[in-house]
Amino acid sequence: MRKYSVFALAREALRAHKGWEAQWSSPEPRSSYDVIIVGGGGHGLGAAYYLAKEHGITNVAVLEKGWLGGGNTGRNTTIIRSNYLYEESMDIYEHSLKLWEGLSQDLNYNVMYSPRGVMMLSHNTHDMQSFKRHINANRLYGIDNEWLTPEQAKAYCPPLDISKTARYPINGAALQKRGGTARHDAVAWGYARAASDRGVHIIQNTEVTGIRRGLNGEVTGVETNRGFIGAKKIGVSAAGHSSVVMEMAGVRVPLHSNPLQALVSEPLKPIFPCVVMSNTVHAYISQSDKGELVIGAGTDQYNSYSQTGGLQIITHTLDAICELFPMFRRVKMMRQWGGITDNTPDRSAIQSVTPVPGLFVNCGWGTGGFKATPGSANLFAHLIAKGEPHKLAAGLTLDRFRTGRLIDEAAAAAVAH
Amino acid sequence: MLLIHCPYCEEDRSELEFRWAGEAHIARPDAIADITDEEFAEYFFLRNNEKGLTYERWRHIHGCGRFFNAARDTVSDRFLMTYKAGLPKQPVPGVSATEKTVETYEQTEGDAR
Amino acid sequence: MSGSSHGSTKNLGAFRIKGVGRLTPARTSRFSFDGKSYTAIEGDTVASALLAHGVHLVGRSFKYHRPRGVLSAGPEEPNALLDVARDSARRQPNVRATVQEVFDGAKIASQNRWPSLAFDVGSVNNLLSPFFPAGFYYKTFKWPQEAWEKVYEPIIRRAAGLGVAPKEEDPDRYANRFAHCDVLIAGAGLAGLTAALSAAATGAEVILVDEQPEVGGALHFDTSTTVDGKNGFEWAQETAAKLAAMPNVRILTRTTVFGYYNHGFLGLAERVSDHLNRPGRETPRERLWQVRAKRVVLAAGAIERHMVFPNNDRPGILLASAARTFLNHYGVAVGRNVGVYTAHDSAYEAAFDLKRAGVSIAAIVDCRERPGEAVLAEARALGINVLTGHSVTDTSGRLRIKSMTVARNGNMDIRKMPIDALIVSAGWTPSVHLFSQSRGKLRWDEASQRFLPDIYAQDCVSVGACNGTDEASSLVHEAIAAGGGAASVSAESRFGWSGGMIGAAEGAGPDTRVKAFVDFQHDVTAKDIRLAVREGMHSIEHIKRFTTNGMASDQGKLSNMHGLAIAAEMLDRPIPQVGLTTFRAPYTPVTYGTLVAHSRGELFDPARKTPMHDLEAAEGAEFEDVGNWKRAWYFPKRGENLSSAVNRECRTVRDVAGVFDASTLGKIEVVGPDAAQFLNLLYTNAWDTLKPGKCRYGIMTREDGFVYDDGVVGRLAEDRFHVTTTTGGAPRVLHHMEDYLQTEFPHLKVWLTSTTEQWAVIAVQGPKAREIIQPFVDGLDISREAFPHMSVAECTVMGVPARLFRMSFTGELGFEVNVPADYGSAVWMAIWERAKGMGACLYGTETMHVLRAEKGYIIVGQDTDGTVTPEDAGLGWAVSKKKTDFVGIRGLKRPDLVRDGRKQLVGLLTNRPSDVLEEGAQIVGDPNQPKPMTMLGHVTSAYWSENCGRSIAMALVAGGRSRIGQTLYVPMKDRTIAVEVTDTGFFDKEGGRIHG
Amino acid sequence: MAEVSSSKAARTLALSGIRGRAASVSIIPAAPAERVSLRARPEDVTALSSALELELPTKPKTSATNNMRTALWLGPDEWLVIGDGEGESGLMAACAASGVLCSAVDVSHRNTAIWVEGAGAAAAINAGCPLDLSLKAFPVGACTRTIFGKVEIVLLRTGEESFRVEVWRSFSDYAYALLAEGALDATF
Repeated sequence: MRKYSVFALAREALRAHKGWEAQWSSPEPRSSYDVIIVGGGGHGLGAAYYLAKEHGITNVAVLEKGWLGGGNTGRNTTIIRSNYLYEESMDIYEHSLKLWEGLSQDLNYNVMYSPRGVMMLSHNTHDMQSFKRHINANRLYGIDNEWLTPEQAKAYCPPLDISKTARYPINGAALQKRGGTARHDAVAWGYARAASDRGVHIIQNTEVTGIRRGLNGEVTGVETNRGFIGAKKIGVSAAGHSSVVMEMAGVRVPLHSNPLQALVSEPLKPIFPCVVMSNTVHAYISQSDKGELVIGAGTDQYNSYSQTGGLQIITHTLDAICELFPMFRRVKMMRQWGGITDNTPDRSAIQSVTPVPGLFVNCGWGTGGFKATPGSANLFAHLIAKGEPHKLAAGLTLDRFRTGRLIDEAAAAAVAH
Repeated sequence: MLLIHCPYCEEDRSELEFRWAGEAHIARPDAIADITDEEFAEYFFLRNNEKGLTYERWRHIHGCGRFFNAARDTVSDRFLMTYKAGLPKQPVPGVSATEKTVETYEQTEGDAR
Repeated sequence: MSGSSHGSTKNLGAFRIKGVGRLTPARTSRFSFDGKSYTAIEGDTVASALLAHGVHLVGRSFKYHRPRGVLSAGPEEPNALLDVARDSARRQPNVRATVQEVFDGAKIASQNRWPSLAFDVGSVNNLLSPFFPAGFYYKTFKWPQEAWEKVYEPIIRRAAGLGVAPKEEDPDRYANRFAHCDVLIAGAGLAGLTAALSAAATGAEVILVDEQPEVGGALHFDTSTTVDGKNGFEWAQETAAKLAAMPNVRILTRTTVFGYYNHGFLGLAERVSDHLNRPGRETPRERLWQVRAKRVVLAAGAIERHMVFPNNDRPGILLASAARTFLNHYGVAVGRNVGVYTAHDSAYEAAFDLKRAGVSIAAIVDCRERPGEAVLAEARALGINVLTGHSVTDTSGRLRIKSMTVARNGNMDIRKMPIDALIVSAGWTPSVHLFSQSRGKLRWDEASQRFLPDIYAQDCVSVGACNGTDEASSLVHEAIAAGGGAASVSAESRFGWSGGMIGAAEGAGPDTRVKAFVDFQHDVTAKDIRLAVREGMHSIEHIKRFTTNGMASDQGKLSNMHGLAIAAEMLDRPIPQVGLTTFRAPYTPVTYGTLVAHSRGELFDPARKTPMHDLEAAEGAEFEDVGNWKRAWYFPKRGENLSSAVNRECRTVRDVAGVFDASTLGKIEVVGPDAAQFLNLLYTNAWDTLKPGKCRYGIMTREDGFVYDDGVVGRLAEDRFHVTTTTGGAPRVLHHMEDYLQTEFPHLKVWLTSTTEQWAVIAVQGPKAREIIQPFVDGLDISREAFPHMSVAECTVMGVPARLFRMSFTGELGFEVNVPADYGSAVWMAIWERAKGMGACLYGTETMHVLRAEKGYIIVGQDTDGTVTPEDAGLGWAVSKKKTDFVGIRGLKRPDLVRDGRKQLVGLLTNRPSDVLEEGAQIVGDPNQPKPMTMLGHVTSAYWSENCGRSIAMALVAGGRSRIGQTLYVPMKDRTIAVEVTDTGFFDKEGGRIHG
Repeated sequence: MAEVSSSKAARTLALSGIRGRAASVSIIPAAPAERVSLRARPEDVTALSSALELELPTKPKTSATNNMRTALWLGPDEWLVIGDGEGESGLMAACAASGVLCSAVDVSHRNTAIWVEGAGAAAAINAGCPLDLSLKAFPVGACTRTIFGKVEIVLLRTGEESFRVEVWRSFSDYAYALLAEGALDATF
């Protein structure tokens, strides 16, 4: 693989960039593979990359029904953080954050990981109790997360309105400095390029229409719109469509697929230095390298695969944004879009073996999938290679819905008395 | 913003008046205290989450206050029918799983051969 | 052609042509651009006014900072994005000069340049451009690891971005309106107006929308189409007047249909006052229309494409239709010696109009061998030099085009023609944006090389140019049919149009280094698209994202088709196979303020206040937000802070008494013969055993068995319960109850009614509580014997019907006086007057929290968090062992909920009594273990207890109750605090006081 | 009993003392009224109707008025019955006297009402309410529970240009302020 560097760039500049080769090859599928990953998003491509890199399994194909990164990988607001509450969550998101920190170098592809800080605003006593609980848990776990006074929050994010007259005045904030953003497309392309370089087959426009099983119920391969492709193991990482794909193997998973919308403003000169989130008023916002304000809206209330949502979700989010940052009221929304998030009952992901031998599933990342990409991919590769979960992902198995051992980050932030 | 026909108010009303209430026709087990852990997990957690025709519950919470059932296509988000709570699952005549006339974005967006 | 030649003293601009255009020079206004002052005529856009004064250079591009001029005359404008200010607070970045009408005193500035528009340091990027191909940043800036965020990214960010965000809060108002109609028509050109006539004739409610200040659409520039024998534009205005007079028609101009959503729902943004010289104080700046339409007629027209050729981006290069609009509507010539480069007949008509207006046409360069006969003949008749089969292969001029280089196709010898403007046309792209947003399917029409509406997903129809119907008379027929009624409209155009091309023109590739721009704002060139394909970006979405083609603020209105064609050529695949990027809302950018509309300040979110709120404020209360409620938090006296006030309040309540506003607690009246049976199913406790006149503390779980809510339930009669819930929980608890009542237990004869706001609740707690309320109570013996702890009764208080509870959340003798809300303040006032005289105090939620913690009473949502069972919370006694069913009975039996070692609620006492723990602090067994530490649990509540003379705390600790007596540790940032595990309850453990 | 109690508590209404401003709409807090949230099964409607001396409407979105009492259909088994006067009109007693199975709950103080009147009344309400308020879709006498901005209201059309907005007490400030905003924009 041609190494990317400033020198290569300079060399190519002199010959009109004719020398660049395709970032990943697009081969015809083999008749069978050791592992087939269903879903060519960041999680799936990453899993294939780590299977090859860390487990020496290179006879791998990633099947994508559309274009790489066309699902939630290419539709999210690119926020990265690891300051979660429960050990199970901290384990995987911190593992992920550590990988983010070296990902551009590991992949030789600039994914533009930018630790500009993720600040979560506290608006009342209950927020403060909940955030302090996170901060203390994070500190004892070795994860950075600090409490800021309103003044410190304003210093870190000057556009913030900390006036006492606000409808929900800010009484502090939790800041994870290592949190930030990355370039979502680059993650998919970077993994695809690096995986392809290690022999993984990246096969786009190939939709899995069925999962074939053998006499003992084990998987033997997948039916696709391009015919049958054999596989010893199948890893499903098809966020948004996890239920649909798992149903092909007769496995029901506890998921709701909901529309999640986001929007960007027209490009502006740098005005917003970090990522700000507020659970109380339901908003999160950052500014992209192109200068767009990137704003995440809430999920629509109903199940849908339409990748569209209601305008009221957008307006509700902008209410909050303009309440926190009154000077943005004259800024304009340039583009809105929607993705499909798979949400589990406890809002934590599922990474698990399934009742079907050889079938593994990685789903249910809800609205947190992008930040988890490297960690999830890395641990999913381990699960597929070893047949059992890595200890950092041990809590994410399907079994918890029978035992009741949920990882309920949402409930932990329960609404106050 | 959806437009939802409330079978009690007998007219179409804005989604703003409604609250979605999950998959329909999941009855609470009679002797719930005696079911197994697996049965409980099935009842409480597992859902069909269909792509295409789905049966779901809505509540006209800012209207007549009633819960009711709906058949909706989760690709087009089109409602095929709504009917009162307590009625059995209503068949939807002549509807394929998903309506092919409808464009999902993944269909519109260019393929990548 | 100088301004003075108008005979007016005002300089209306050297390029204003007398007697041409529709503006009336009488009414003028002044504005400034980059500090220089200009005169405009009312009705001018900023673009037309600047062009009238010969100003073409108005901006710098995004990446290479190349000089750019006005390209279009409409909302598709990619270059002329300006900063427009009325005053310092009313400043708007990224405004399209082609849309913004001039208002008097407008301060307008160019963007994305430093130090000046003419000399921009950033344009060094243009020279370095070989090093910045599409996606260059993916390939470098990776070392050293920190450098991306610290060094490279800030540089890139500073260079990127366009306008400067406003610095002050926007003082303008915005409005919202929900509306309904039978037919909404998007676009009021010939097609839209005709459809409106037809629809209105049926009596249907019609909303006709157009983004321009007046109706007419393409008739603004198209002077060769006559309708009903009249000039098209005049017909349009007359028709609009006729429609406006009809009661069933609403015409919205300056209004953009920006989004077509589900089920006939459309978002419209109306620009109400940005064009006014002096907007009224109460006039909204913009109005959001949220329209539910039974049917939609899309008459959105088409957008002209530019030609993709080397250096096609210089100031002075415009779309042919734009030049025509500036001339025919605004009376402005885009130059004096104009070149024409086209692949489509329509550009000829622009040349004809200019020529007739006295502008010289250097040549019409047509890359086609065979243009339409009619236009060719007319050109000859006008003596215009037409070069068919020729192309413009280059241009010159740094800040304004000076010449075009013309070559016979496939021929080397070139000639340079001096020009001061070049108008171009590659043909027209139907505006299918709204159709696509409605999720209809497009089809590729090979013959006309364009995507057209095919299968409709909603009740909607496309007419006219956006449907590929160009010819006037068939367009009219189509529009009348779409309207569903009848109308007599006849239209004809002098010239039929033919031609058009998409993709790179002669000299723009495939293998060149020239910059032939596809996307002007983002500086995407033909070779960038080719590079993307070369790098394996074979999906149009990949190409878009890799090159950012079509992602600028014009969202690809000009660039998408060209980009697609270049990619298809490179991939050697037919266009429909390469695919089409999604058209997303909004059609043009929409102001946040417009979308927010009224939801700001006090209307952002309702602030709920109790009937006693103002009285409490008058007593100096500080308030805290609890859900939507404003609750009295504490009542500081002069010189007191939170802790000293709370200490005083806590002491006073236990020594004398305190008065507390408990009105926010949720209340649900449960009525019916099966009321007790229903509560049996919804709460873990048993209720049939509760006698009328008594109350009981109840716990509610969901099927999962975790604590969901709690509260005291009083039985007023056999068939009537007064249920209380947590303040935050009230709505969801009622919803939860209704769900089970309606869908699981519909056989039960019981009804639920929210009475939260029917009652003002005044809690009087403390040894003197009875003495305080005694005189106000009529018709009830509230003596210790007659009305013991956990009693409830209806009586009158101060002559009004009341519900009196003998209960306590403080562990003291306590009453909760419920009176109808409107009487709350009077009763509160009277009780407080008397209480004050007896040395009692007012107390707020903070003191309430401390007092209940002293007693070990939990607060759901603070001491529990949705993962806590009643048993965990030490409330196992409240879970009936006898009942065979209640919501949660099965969930509670799941393996993980009954295992040993679950976190249980316990008390914590710090070794140093003065140490107050931090709520949320984590607890460990061994403070010296390495990170990541094993955490046993966390502190849920922690206070200084004035009454205990020490700090107290509650915590959820793994196996907590079995650890009572043990010492655990709370490692904080600066130090580690040792704590002893105790049971909960730190004050009056015997609980005698409550029965006082 | 001590004399303190002999003086009956004075009543303080939500929205006491405010009046609407805009030209084409007037927004006026309504006088206090007795209100009962009435729930009953279909078979008991007749009995309740005679007890209340007004025909409880059974058609969605309709209301009925008789001798100063108005019954609003809110749901298949739910009515809001409004009687003039400060609670002397005896609605609760009447429901009790009906002798049939029902739930009558006094909500006189839970709700407060706002009159919205004038040419722009419907437009003012549509600033926050998604209903079609054309006379065709929402004729005089029509009523429903619905949403207004971020709060729930019960809307009753009492005339072509007059509406009664019933709203919970603590939401009345918000409802009033949004109506005022809507009224400012209702001339259009």
